[in-house]
Amino acid sequence: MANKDNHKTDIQIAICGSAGDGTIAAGDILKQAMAKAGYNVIAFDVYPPEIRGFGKCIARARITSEQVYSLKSESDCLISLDDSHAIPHVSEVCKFGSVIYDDTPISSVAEGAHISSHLAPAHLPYGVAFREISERITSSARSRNIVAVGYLAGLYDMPADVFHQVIASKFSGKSKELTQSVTAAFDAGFQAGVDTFRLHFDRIGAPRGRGRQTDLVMMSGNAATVQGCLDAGIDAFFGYPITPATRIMEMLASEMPKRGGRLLQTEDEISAIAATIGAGYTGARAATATSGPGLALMSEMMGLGAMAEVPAVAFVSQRGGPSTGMPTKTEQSDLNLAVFGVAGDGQRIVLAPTNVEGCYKCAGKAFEMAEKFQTPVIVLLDLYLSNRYEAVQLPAKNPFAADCSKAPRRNANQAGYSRYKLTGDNVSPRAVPGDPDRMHTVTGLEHDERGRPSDQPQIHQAMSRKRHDKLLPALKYPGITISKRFGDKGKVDVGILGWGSTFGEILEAMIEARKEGISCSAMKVVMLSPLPVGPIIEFIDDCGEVLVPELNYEAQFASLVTGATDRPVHRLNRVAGTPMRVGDILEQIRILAGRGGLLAAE
Amino acid sequence: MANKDNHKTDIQIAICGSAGDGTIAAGDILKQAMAKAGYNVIAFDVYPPEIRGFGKCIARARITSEQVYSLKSESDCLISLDDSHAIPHVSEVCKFGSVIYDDTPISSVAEGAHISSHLAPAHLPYGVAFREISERITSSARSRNIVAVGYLAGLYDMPADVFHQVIASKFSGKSKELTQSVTAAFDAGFQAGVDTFRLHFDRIGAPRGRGRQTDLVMMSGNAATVQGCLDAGIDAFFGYPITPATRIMEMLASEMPKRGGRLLQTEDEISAIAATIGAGYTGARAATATSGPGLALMSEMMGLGAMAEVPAVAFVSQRGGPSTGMPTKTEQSDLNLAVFGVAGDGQRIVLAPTNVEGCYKCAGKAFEMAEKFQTPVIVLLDLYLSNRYEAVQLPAKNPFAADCSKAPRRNANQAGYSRYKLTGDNVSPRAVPGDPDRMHTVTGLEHDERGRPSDQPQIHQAMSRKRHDKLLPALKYPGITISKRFGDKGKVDVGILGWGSTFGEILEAMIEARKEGISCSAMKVVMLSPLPVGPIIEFIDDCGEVLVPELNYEAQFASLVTGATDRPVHRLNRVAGTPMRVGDILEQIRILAGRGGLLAAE
Amino acid sequence: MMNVTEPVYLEDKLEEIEGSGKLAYRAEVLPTWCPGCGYFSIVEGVSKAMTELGLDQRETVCVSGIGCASRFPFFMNTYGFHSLHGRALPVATGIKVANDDLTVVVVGGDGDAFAIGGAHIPHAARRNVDITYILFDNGVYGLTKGQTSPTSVVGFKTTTTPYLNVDQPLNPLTMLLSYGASWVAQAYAGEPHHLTEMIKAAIDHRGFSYLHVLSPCVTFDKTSMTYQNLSMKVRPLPDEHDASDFAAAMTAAQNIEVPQLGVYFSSERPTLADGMDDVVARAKAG
Amino acid sequence: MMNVTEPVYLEDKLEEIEGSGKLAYRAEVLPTWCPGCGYFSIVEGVSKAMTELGLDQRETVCVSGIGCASRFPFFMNTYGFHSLHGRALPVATGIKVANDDLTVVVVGGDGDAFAIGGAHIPHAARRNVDITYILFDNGVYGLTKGQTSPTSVVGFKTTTTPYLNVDQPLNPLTMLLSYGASWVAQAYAGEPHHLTEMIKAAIDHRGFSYLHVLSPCVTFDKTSMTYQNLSMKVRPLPDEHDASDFAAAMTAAQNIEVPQLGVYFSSERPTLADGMDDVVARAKAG
Ligand SMILES: Cc1ncc(C[n+]2csc(CCOP(=O)(O)OP(=O)(O)O)c2C)c(N)n1
Ligand SMILES: Cc1ncc(C[n+]2csc(CCOP(=O)(O)OP(=O)(O)O)c2C)c(N)n1
Ligand code: SF4
Ligand code: SF4
Ligand SMILES: [Mg+2]
Ligand SMILES: [Mg+2]
Repeated sequence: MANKDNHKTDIQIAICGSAGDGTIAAGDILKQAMAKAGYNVIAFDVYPPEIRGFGKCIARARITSEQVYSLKSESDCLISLDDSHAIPHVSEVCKFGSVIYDDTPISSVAEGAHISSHLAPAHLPYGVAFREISERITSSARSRNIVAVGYLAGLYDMPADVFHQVIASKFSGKSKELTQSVTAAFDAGFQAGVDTFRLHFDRIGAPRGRGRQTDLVMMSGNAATVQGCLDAGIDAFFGYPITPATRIMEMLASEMPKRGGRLLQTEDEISAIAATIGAGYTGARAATATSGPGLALMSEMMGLGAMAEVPAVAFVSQRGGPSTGMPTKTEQSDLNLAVFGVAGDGQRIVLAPTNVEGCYKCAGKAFEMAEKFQTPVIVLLDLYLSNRYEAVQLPAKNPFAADCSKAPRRNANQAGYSRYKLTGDNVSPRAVPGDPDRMHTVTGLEHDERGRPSDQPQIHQAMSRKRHDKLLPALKYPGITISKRFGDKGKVDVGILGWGSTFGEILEAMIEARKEGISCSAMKVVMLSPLPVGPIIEFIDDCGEVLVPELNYEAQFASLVTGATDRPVHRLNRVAGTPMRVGDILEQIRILAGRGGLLAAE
Repeated sequence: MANKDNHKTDIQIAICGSAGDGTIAAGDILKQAMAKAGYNVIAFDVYPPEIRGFGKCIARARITSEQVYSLKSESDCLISLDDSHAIPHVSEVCKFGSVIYDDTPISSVAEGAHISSHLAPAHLPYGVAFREISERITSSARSRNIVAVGYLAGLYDMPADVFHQVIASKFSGKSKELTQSVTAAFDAGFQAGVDTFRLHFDRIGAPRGRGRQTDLVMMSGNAATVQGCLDAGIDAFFGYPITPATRIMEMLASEMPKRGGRLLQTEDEISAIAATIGAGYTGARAATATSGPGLALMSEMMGLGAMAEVPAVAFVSQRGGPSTGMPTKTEQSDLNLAVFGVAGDGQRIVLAPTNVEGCYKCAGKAFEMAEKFQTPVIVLLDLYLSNRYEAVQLPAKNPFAADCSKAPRRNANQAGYSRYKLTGDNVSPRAVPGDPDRMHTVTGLEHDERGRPSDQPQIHQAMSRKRHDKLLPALKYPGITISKRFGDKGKVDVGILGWGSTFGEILEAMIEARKEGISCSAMKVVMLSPLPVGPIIEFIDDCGEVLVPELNYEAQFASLVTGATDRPVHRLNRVAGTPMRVGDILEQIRILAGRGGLLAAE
Repeated sequence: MMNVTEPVYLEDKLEEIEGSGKLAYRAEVLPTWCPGCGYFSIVEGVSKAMTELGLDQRETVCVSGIGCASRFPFFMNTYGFHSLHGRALPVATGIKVANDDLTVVVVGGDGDAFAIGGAHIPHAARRNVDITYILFDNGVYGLTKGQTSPTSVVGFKTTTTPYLNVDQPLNPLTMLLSYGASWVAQAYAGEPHHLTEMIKAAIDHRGFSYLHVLSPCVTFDKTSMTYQNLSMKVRPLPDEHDASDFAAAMTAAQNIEVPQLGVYFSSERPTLADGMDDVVARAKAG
Repeated sequence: MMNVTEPVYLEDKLEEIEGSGKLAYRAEVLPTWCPGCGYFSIVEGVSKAMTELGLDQRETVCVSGIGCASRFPFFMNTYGFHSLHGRALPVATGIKVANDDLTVVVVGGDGDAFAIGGAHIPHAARRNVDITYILFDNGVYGLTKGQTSPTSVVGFKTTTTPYLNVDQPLNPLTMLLSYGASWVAQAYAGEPHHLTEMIKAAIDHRGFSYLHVLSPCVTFDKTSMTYQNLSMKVRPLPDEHDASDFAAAMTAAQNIEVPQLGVYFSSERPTLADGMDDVVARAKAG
């Protein structure tokens, strides 16, 4: 298949079924295998709402030979494990895309209940006897999802061996028989796929760069976050379950103890952050994880962290709001709470990674910064980023520094130790319990250098300045992207300013726009507090028009930027609970490129 | 004393002593009496930090014949009830100002411990035997504070009768003897004052407008807030003590039951706001009161109020922050938390009165708006406004409407009642428990018109818009000032944009600036959310330069304004824990007037 | 006493529900719980109890927090408030303070109540707020898919305790008694008839009534609080148990090996509303 | 048993403090409490206990919430964390989880603990976190100048209950026992010697020890928990009381008329740290 090599690959598979059908598991095997095969994969699963039952699941995976940044709004192939759920998604299958479904429904279904009657003329239908094959091979229908994956692999000429490896590792620990029967189910499906008459362009091209299979791993944003915590040497974790952050605690619960780390499921979010700060006070690296409602409850304690200057890391994965909102839908509407949700002038560092690799980086660096600047650090994720899978390559050697705390000088006069000493860099040498003769009390009351309560004007003024200024060097922190510009250099017609998970769609849109000859570039802002005002102003001033697409209603990031830069921007806001559509961004870019200065009109 | 009438009065008295000296009580009698006499009085007491002991108390009262808006940074007279505390305040006494002190210390004091040795040459010293007189008249030294007030009254030629009335009413309920001995102590002091040789300008002029004595009352911001609640017919109050909001609950605790209202001290702030929302859900008018730390804890529940669309009123009196901060010092640093401190796009109405009368208005209107727009309403006060006394005139007839709730139409189809119906004005007819056949469940989950949980994109989009748009008419709400411009009309060189208690100082500074021939005007913004963007833009565009003075470090209001208007403003921030100094604002105005467009330089 | 060792499947119950006429108190939508979830018996029991007590739906409010249990109000045809995780009691307290005529039934899960909501229970109980609190105890976090809860047993394996839970569980009955709850009882989802009787009595009680219902989570607990295990363990309170004897109740409640079903404690004392009426009276007397 | 019916005045104590050598554990600053406040005996007792136990100051942390009681850490010469109202226990839990070598003494007021902090006590107790919790119960909110607290008696007149408090107070002792605290005792600020002994025993106990200290607020309570009243009421626990008998402890704790001083309950069970060590062991065993 020589033609394979010079044939770019970009196919998106959607597997749709109900919670009971093993939909997510099927998607998991597919993306793991293709990543193993060296393809670039981005995947995002959609679960039913928190309450149990037989809700709809969709596993989507985009498999490409080139680097891409988001899922496509159209899929090239839809696999139906449950027609009632899959039928509404036929419309997302592109022209000449294929739809794979079970052609032997248990009972003769009602008129219109069968997916085949919903296909568009331009769709390629593949009816396969998943259930029958599964029953024949494994004497149970439960493996029909595996049969379906096998069929897909055969149909698209995917390498069977990587699938075998993934299945083996996935079922390691389970009985040998199970692994074998699952593998057999896969092979049966695979053969059926191979035997199917198919058109050339169904085949996939070669993976990107050769021989990289080994170091490419499929990881979700939450998993990468967990890996970052582990590599940064997290000592203690305190958390309370809440979608979509729960997985972070669950993964840490199985990994940390292996390394001697300690994890506690606390009674609520207030105690989770309180214990995190208590642990941080002793010099340990501690973290918690939650979502918007939990962060709201943590607000007061976050303020104590800022005032008492105690390191603490909080991972906050956003979901649809306000209030309990839409727990299983994605949104970027907790920015205001993360940046401004504190009583008084209680600043803190807020980082928002834009992709899975960024989750790893921000997680690890968050511990360094919390320690170095003696402050709470919020890492702001969202459901789309937490649950999204990308094929990533983690650095060969651990990139995170072990101890970044500024310790008191050995032979410094220990008698009057000043925990809150006013220093050149505004960071005070920090003693922790156990240190000899530097006993002191930290407090949420305003205090003098010794930590003694004080409400003297000049002290409050000086300490307010200290707490503010000490964070500014974070804008130059090494080893992490604070903000970054992509696309055309210099003056451009349109600039797109983005943050968080949406930046993937922004990049895709920018690339499209440039293909269309529009001069434009995009900037991602990873550090939301303190805000890199300088670079943002530079960027805005380089752009004829600036667009800020984000998944919230109140244009939270846009207002933050304008408030800090005095610069007007165009807002693009969607609250559909789903990722931003590349097409929607592109459309706005076209409009802005078509006619500048329609600002007044806005 | 014919000359009295055509003689303007503007004197500020400072009484300083320790908690045990009856300092605050003395100041109280003074301001009550002068208000009774028809003078315009602004007073602000400074207490020692929350923890008990013998901390310093200062009672300051500015007594004027014309309307003024803040205290002066210099006092015309200082009364020392405890030299150790008063000495540092000699410096605040103006040139030719008088210092009144006890000339018979119990024991011969140490070198420099007596205040007389700290006076400036231009100070007029009045040593009086407070203690001796008190002991002689009341056979106890406890009334020396009264003697001092009496002396002041005599010295300044104040009408003794109003003092007698105030003392009588103040001690009504106490024993007749007590009232008599206190009155006697006052008279003895008064006589001593009258007998003192004094310079003409110590005398005070006539009160402003005649015959208004009766309807002028001395009120603190907290008391006015309480009156507003009562006049609006508050049904239930739930609160948890916290300085400086505690007094609101304490006053309501004694007043509400007299009217059949119910008040509960809850176990914490979360339950306070939860119960407030529970009561609001039944159709009652309910409120809570707290400070920054409590508001932080209420953040999640406030979001529920926004999502479930339940009326609730929260009074938030700010104090020095972040965290426990400076509980007995004033600050305006909870604006971010009040406006942005919520998970998701959970908008609410935020009102910030600028003076005592405004506290009354905002308190009452908050209940109307909460009901009309089915939303939580935050009334943002601060310690300076809560504890500041002004001579105010409350409207003769109750200005607040009883029921502003949009009820379902009688003969509307009751079966499928839709609690969250999408209507023209975005406010849905609201049924409450007890209404026949309109059973429904309110929820913090996103929901359809019926209130059923839903995470459909179009529903979330529509409901997000509803929750946002329904609040906009609040910007035109009748009977309350949303924003207002003062001073020169049309284009001016300098504009001052302000909010909250600081606006008093802003007005004083503007008046001074205009006297100096600087063309300037000031605008107060009472509604902080939704923000009256139109009027603010108009104002900013009328001004060569705009100054935003506020008592916080992060320029919270300035950023809010710029973020919403794309307009740059100059920031003036102080966090001394004390009110902004008129002089500091004036100085900035001069600079801005002197040279425009130094914006870039900033 | 009839014992259920098999999960109760919704399908089997459907006609029974329709036939029962209890639909008056049931929303058109059927509960979205997993088939076999113990909660079905509770929603059953509550609607049955309401029917037999002849409660007025428009004067009845069901209040909940967040969790599988807390979905309850959506399945009832009364007024409902699905509030926040852990906050059902303070919300309900506000409702009763504002309108004492309403019958308020509060429901919640073990996590909702004893983890995040733990600060509120003592105060609702000591104030004797006139509400009925039905606690759905499945010993696990259901809605978030299977983490330990304050009532999970030591050794319980969950996603957050993959190496087994080491925290000693709480004893809700002794806790509620120590708080001063004026009515405390326990029931079991596997014994629907007794459950319904308890619910009736709980709603009947004037003051704060606490009903602890043991209810299996068939999806996330296959080992601990299963129908199998519970049905074997539970016993009725001995007939000689005197529900007016606080000390006796305390003693009975300390037996965690054998969960006993029935009314542990019942007493009459002024409710919060009574106290507030006194306050108003004193204030008006001046 | 020596009874103090007179407030203890700071002045009288000064030389005694200086003479005692206990200053090692005392910050230079003297407590800013009102003269006569019962808390002086507690800071006295703690420093005396620490001296006699020979604790290492640099390995000792005093954690508090907010309140008059919570000012405590500022008056000690150990490491200290003056945290937030109601949050001392979770902060202390974090400290112990991160560094089990530290001796952690948590202090707080009745409001700090049983009002806003109520959700945390059951969990610190059931997990048997190895800390000492000294509760300063003055039955009132001192720092905010005199409002009712969860332990205020019915009929108590305060600024928030001008027409008298109607809420039944909580019984901290039965509550802590029901939570599974492994050590529970009661002392009285008016009996400094016994108080000091109790503090020593509490710190000595391995696991969660709860010491309830009755301590008059001389400024905001002139009628209820005064030295006068308490000194007349308090009695020692009967000699025959068996602190290993949980039921007996529960029974003794139910006597609210006569506050009994001494150790109600004491038992040994694995601490949270022990449990976490097991988890690590199981994890490494794989
Ligand atoms: C503030 C907050 N924290 C966490 C959550 C996530 N959450 C929802 S339900 C739940 C616990 C459910 O357990 P339980 O209360 O026992 O009810 P069950 O589902 O078992 O009936 C949690 C942690 C939330 N919704 N809000
Ligand atoms: C979140 C929050 N709410 C309220 C307060 C105000 N506050 C400080 S101490 C206190 C209660 C003090 O009573 P207690 O806990 O009994 O301690 P005590 O002063 O009596 O020793 C309150 C309500 C606060 N600091 N923080
Ligand atoms: S998860 Fe458990 S508790 Fe929730 S509905 Fe299913 S069985 Fe019931
Ligand atoms: S107010 Fe009461 S508790 Fe606080 S220091 Fe004074 S006496 Fe002690
Ligand atoms: Mg549960
Ligand atoms: Mg107290």
